[in-house]
Amino acid sequence: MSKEIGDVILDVKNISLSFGGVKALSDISFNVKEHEIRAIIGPNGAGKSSMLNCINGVYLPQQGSIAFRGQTFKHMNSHQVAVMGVARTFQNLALFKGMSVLDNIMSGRNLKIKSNLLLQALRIGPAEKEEIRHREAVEKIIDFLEIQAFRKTPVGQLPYGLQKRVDLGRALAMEPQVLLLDEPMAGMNVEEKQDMCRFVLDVNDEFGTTVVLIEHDMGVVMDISDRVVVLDYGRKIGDGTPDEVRNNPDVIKAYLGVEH
Amino acid sequence: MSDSNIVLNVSGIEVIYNHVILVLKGVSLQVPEGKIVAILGGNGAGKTTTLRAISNLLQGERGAVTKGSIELRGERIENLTPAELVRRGVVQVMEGRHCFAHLTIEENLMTGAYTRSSKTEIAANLEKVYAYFPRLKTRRSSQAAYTSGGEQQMCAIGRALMANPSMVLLDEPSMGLAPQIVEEVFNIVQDLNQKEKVTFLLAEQNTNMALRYADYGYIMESGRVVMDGAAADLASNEDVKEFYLGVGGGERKSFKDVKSYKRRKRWLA
Amino acid sequence: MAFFLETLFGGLMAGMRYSLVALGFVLIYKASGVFNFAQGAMVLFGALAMARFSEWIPQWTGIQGLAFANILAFIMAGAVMFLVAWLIERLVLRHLVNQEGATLLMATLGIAYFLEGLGQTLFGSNIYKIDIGMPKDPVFIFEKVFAGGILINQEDLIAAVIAAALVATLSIFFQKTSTGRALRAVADDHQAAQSIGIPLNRIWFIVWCVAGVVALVAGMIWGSKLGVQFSLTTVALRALPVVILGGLTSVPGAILGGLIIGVGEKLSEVYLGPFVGGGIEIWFAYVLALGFLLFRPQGLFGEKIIDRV
Amino acid sequence: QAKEQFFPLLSYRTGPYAPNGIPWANGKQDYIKMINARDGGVNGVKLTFEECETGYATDRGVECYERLKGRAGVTLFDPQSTGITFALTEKVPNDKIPLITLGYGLSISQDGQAFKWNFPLMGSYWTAADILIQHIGKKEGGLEKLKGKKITLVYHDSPFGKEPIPLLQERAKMHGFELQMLPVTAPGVEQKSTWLQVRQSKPDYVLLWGWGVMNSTALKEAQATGYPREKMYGVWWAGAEPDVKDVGEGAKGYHALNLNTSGQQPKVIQDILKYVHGASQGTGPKDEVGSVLYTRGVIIQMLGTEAVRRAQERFGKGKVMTAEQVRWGLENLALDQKKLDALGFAGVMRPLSTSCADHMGSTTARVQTWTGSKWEFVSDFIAADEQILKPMVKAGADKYLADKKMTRRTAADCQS
Amino acid sequence: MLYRENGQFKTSYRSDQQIFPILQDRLLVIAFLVIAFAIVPMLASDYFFRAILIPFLIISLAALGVNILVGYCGQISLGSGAFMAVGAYGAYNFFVRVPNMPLLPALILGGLCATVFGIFFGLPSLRVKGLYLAVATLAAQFFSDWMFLRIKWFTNNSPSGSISVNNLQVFGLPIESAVSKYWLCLAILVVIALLAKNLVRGAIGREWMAIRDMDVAAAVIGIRPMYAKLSAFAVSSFIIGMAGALWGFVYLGAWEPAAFSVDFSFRLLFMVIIGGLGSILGGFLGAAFVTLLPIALSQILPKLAGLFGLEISTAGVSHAELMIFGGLIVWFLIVEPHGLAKLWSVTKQKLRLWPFPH
Ligand SMILES: Nc1ncnc2c1ncn2[C@@H]1O[C@H](COP(=O)(O)OP(=O)(O)OP(=O)(O)O)[C@@H](O)[C@H]1O
Ligand SMILES: Nc1ncnc2c1ncn2[C@@H]1O[C@H](COP(=O)(O)OP(=O)(O)OP(=O)(O)O)[C@@H](O)[C@H]1O
Ligand SMILES: CC(C)C[C@H](N)C(=O)O
Ligand SMILES: [Mg+2]
Ligand SMILES: [Mg+2]
Repeated sequence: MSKEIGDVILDVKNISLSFGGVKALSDISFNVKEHEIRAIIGPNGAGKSSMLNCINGVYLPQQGSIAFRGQTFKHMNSHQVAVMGVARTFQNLALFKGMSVLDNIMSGRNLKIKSNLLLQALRIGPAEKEEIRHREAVEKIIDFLEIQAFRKTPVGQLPYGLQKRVDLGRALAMEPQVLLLDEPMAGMNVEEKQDMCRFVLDVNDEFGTTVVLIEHDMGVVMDISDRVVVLDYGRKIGDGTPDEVRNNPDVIKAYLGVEH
Repeated sequence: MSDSNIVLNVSGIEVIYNHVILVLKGVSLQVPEGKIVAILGGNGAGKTTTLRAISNLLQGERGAVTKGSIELRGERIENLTPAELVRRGVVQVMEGRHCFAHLTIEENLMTGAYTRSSKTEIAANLEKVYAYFPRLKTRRSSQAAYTSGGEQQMCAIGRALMANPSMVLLDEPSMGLAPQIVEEVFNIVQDLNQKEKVTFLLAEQNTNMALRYADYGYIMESGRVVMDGAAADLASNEDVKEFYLGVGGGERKSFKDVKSYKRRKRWLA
Repeated sequence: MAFFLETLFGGLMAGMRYSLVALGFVLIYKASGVFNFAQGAMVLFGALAMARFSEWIPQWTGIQGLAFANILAFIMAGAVMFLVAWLIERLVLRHLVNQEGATLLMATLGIAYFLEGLGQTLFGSNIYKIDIGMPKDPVFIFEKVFAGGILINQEDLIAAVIAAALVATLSIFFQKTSTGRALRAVADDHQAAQSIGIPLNRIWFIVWCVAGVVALVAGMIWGSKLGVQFSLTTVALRALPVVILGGLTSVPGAILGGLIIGVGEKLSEVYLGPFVGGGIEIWFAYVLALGFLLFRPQGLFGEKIIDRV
Repeated sequence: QAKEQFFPLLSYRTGPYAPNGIPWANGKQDYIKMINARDGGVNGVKLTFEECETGYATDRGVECYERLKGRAGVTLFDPQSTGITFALTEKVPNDKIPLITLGYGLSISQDGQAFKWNFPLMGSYWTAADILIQHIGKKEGGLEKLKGKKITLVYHDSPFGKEPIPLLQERAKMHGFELQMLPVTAPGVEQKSTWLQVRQSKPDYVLLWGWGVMNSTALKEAQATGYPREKMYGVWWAGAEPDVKDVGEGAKGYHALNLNTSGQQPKVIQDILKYVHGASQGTGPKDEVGSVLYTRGVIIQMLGTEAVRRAQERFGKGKVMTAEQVRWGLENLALDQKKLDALGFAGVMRPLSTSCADHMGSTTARVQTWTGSKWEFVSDFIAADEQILKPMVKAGADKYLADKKMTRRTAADCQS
Repeated sequence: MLYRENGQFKTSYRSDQQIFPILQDRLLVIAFLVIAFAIVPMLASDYFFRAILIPFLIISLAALGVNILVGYCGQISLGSGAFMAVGAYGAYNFFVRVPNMPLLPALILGGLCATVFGIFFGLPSLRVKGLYLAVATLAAQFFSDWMFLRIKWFTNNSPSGSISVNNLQVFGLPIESAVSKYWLCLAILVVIALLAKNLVRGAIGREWMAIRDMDVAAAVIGIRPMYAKLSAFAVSSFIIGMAGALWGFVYLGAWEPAAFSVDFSFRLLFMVIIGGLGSILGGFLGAAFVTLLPIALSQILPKLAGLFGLEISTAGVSHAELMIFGGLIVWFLIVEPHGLAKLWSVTKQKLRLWPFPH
């Protein structure tokens, strides 16, 4: 499998973040290159999700900066990040509970919708065409994720695993350049994890989307990622290819344990 | 299974959500005293629903058991409140953590001891939980909502242990936990099971782990039990291997190489 | 200066009376996450019961003593409030476990209508009197310092003391007892609370009883001031800015919020009102509360609103 | 088809204003029952009624109106609320049903040439304000003594409370007194700041323009801030038993206007006790019969009944009158003392006669004071000063007509 | 058996995205409109129009507006009465001050006044949430009550502060008769409901719901909370303002601020909750429940009592009415916490399965 790993697309420099007394992140730097699958691992409470939250502009780090395609930001702003093409899934499911699967995924395309309020209210000509165009794109994603049967079900009623899939669908709908995935495979059995891996790999292959992935299943991480960052209590203790990381003594001590 | 020491006997239950969505279509299972029983199955199979039915937490989800019976040590329990069940020693750890967001970790744990009255016992239990999960101790005064996903999972499990249960219903305990913690959680389960004779019924996606620690397993699929047997037997079943353990045909397949095409499960045929 | 002080005191006292009503909201919100719309109706119901019982008791027993009638009436009204709490738990809350805030809010609205109807059916819709011997005439202090002295209202002062005592007791109850902790747990997550063995039914019954008694006390004090009739329900509207300013979940917040709102609205009406034609105090109270919220969206002492992903 | 003259009764027996609404509504009902029992109706036409609960809310009042206006033999409406009156004022010309608003409503509707269907019988808020100022003036020893005095109006912050303001301003200009206005937000349960302001500005008199709980609260706050009740003068809606009953001693010395006497002595009340309560047909408790608002209800119902009788004189005795015919009756009421005596209203009220130009009929009221346990009159009937009122009413009515692009009724229309 | 969607295959997204994708629903709605526009006017009595249908239509319109804000965007508001008042007074001022102002533009301008007011009082929603916001919006309510009582200009210097309108015309046709008023309200309601439905099922609707369900996640997918919230306030207060103008112009004819009191705000909120948050149909059902039920009760109860030989006084009836109304609210919530609209859809779902239970 040949894949062109490109230039650095996302460069995290010296990020520190603390909440009151808790230092969630201290002086973290790492980068993500175009088209790669970059994993972030670490024990619970290491600061992985917080890292994504900083990139997304949900948290404002006290120190450090983040560069996207060479453009450096002190603080990210959620809207801006979305416009730049960064999408995200959530560890604790942040779906829009009252909406159907279709609407949830459609909402991922809202940034691309151009008609104004009045046109939308009248729903004539261009507004309707636009709606249909986006619907087509979303249907592709729905097919891809194999959730056709649940299209019109309110997401709140879906079992956990399918909700995770919808979450991914919503992120994909943004046609992102960078996709941040926070434990997308938690609560799934092997079969379902395989499906999920296939989705991630396909997206990565077909659209060249860069993927940043947090996952606790080492099998998955080691199999599909190109490079891995390891965090522990807010510090970075390892960075490199899966093999390098697997053999890094600090990482073994802090996270993997002896067995793996 | 010998039915002499069955603590929990679920027979033929049907569960309907919202008066229209039929989810469990006649599920029966038995949990013997002092054993660990696992319910396995894919997303939406009905594992959570089964556990909710047992612990009587369906009402809040607008679900109801419409057929069948559930017995705890010979007593019908369908009409007990969850609180009464806890007093009988049955505690559920809910899927998705459900920590009390505004309470600190320690307060969360303390509410778990609501049914306990002895101060010394509570203090001892608290120490035990902290010993099991040292991470919780360091975060004890942080509001639960502001702890990481894994910390919340530990908190939820610890909170259930505070009630000194004789039977625990664990819903996806390993979700979101780092591998060593998963290992630890299962060790704790084993520990409690062996030392304190706590019975466990656990719903798990991590089949590998579950079958390693459980005595007996049920596999559910779309609201039915499709297979059951001793854990060891299940672990060597071809289908189970392929679909739940990811080691079909001998070697473990890399996640990178899975094909879109998959064999159909035998029981679906 | 003297007038300023008078207004200030007046505001503080009025604020304490609002706090009494606000407290009822806080209690139920804190303990079950329900915004209790029926609080105003409960105040009316309690006051009606108290007023009518104290009127009927001398007739029934033939004993004329004011104190006797009042104490007995208070006890009987309290019992009625307990009964109401029990019914509410049985017939309403029990069936709405784990539902969203809006649903529960609506349910309390249904309760409010029901209590308004029932209260007026049982006790009448005329104006009734609660006479607990509150001194009505003003006293003046600092007469040496200021000409005419500063007017203090003894009735208000007593009300304020009662409110403060209630708040102190309830704060201790919430912070220090395991029931208090259980109540807060229930407010966060009904289902999880059930799953660890907290008996929702009992908890709710207790809270509604406490809220019922608080409503009764509020009804008694307001009723002795205003006379007991339907308009008592509208004092709830006066208490709302107090609740949000202090924080929906904070018992001491209800007091502090009350003081701020009371002072703020009286000063504004007296000093700003004349320039714009008066009648501004009610919206001023809300705008004041809103102003505070812009800086602390959860109110002064409210628990932080958590949104995490 | 039985001959029945139907009276729709809009009332409020629940809600914030119920304590005042109940005796009022009871008086109306009892009078109807009494007329039927004693006289067998009006020249053989039975009076019927149906009550409709408005809760003092405008939209419910409109609903009641729409529901009852189409009934056979419908006579007239008395909405018991200024808010509902405003809404119905726009509707009655189309439906051709008269609206009587005894002592409330739109002051300018006294001008019958502009307001064909409105009848603010016996008084409006302008006359009330005028009478109060006259009384105060007399007490001071002449209206000119009011110069430099300070009068504070504490009013219900609604059109009802604001109605008297133009007249008071006019009077203030004339006599040189200072007018302070303090609005109280409805329903008026919180008046601390109002009364602190009163305490600060120490007015010579306070006029109380309240309704419902606002009145008793005002009296209690006045007591709490030490403002002498003797210097407080209420409008006739602030001078009934529910306003002072639970204040008791605290309201002692408080004055209020009254349009009618109260008590159980008048013959009409005795008749009600005899024919209605005697037959266990009474609407409310017996001891409430003859209270201020109850008696006012009786008067209103009597005026309606007499309008029917008057109309029958012209359009046919013993027939059921249409609302339009009743309107004529209302416009041509001529209740002199003799008639009033015959009706059993001797001493209860003053004679009253209406015309096309004057839909009010008479503009007198008395001042009463609360002794701590009952109301006692302290003045004779005082008439409002037509000199001042007439031009104001006319100007107001003209503006109303101009805004609406309507014209005055012609002399011919007045005859019809 | 009648209500089945099988056999109806959608061949294009366009047809799947229709307002009512299921044929039976479509027919039902068309039938409903035909009945409402053509058949009802032939049957209903004057009372029915003036006292029931017209207020019901106007309140439904207001409930629709409230539902956009509360149900779709999740911003609980108790300021709806104020928005109605601003709409009514705004329209009034355009109507009487601008010479020859036609009615419809005046109503729309009234709505726009409400929009401005709504956006202004919506600003706190950027920081304040949930019940805190709900209570805070009461500031708008009490402020508008005060403003229209105190500032004479708004009431065209009427001494009592009460105002009235007459001589209403649309395209030269007088709006006097009950039927013409009914048609006017119905037409406005249908048009606005259609536009609103389009909005809520389109991109902006998804933005509102996203903000409602999970605002952090919404921000992360690029939805700007400020735009979403304020646009919801704008659209909702426009609709509510229109409703307010109609309430004043068409239903009451003359009004004072008390006609749009805080009670109204509360009632509107109840309607959308009991009807079903986030459902256009729910607004109608809720409006029907809250406005029509008390009227029905007040007429039925005495008759019912009469059947049993009891005589209840008016007061007794109104008290019983309160109790029954309260009891019914609770009962419906227990049956279906998500409101009448949900109850309806569950019923439909059952119908689809019928005669099988699941
Ligand atoms: N509250 C509810 N209302 C309606 N349907 C529900 C509800 N909860 C669950 N379901 C449905 O019941 C079925 C079984 O769900 P359940 O949560 O029991 O599955 P599960 O086996 O626990 O799956 P997972 O492993 O994903 O947690 C699913 O199809 C789901 O859509
Ligand atoms: N908003 C917050 N306020 C306070 N503390 C926080 C907040 N967010 C995160 N933390 C703390 O920061 C630390 C890192 O949390 P984070 O969620 O990033 O962990 P994680 O690596 O994602 O863990 P897990 O694998 O369990 O999800 C934790 O100890 C957590 O409690
Ligand atoms: C009608 C009256 C009794 C007075 C009342 N406040 C009103 O004018 O509305
Ligand atoms: Mg995490
Ligand atoms: Mg599950």
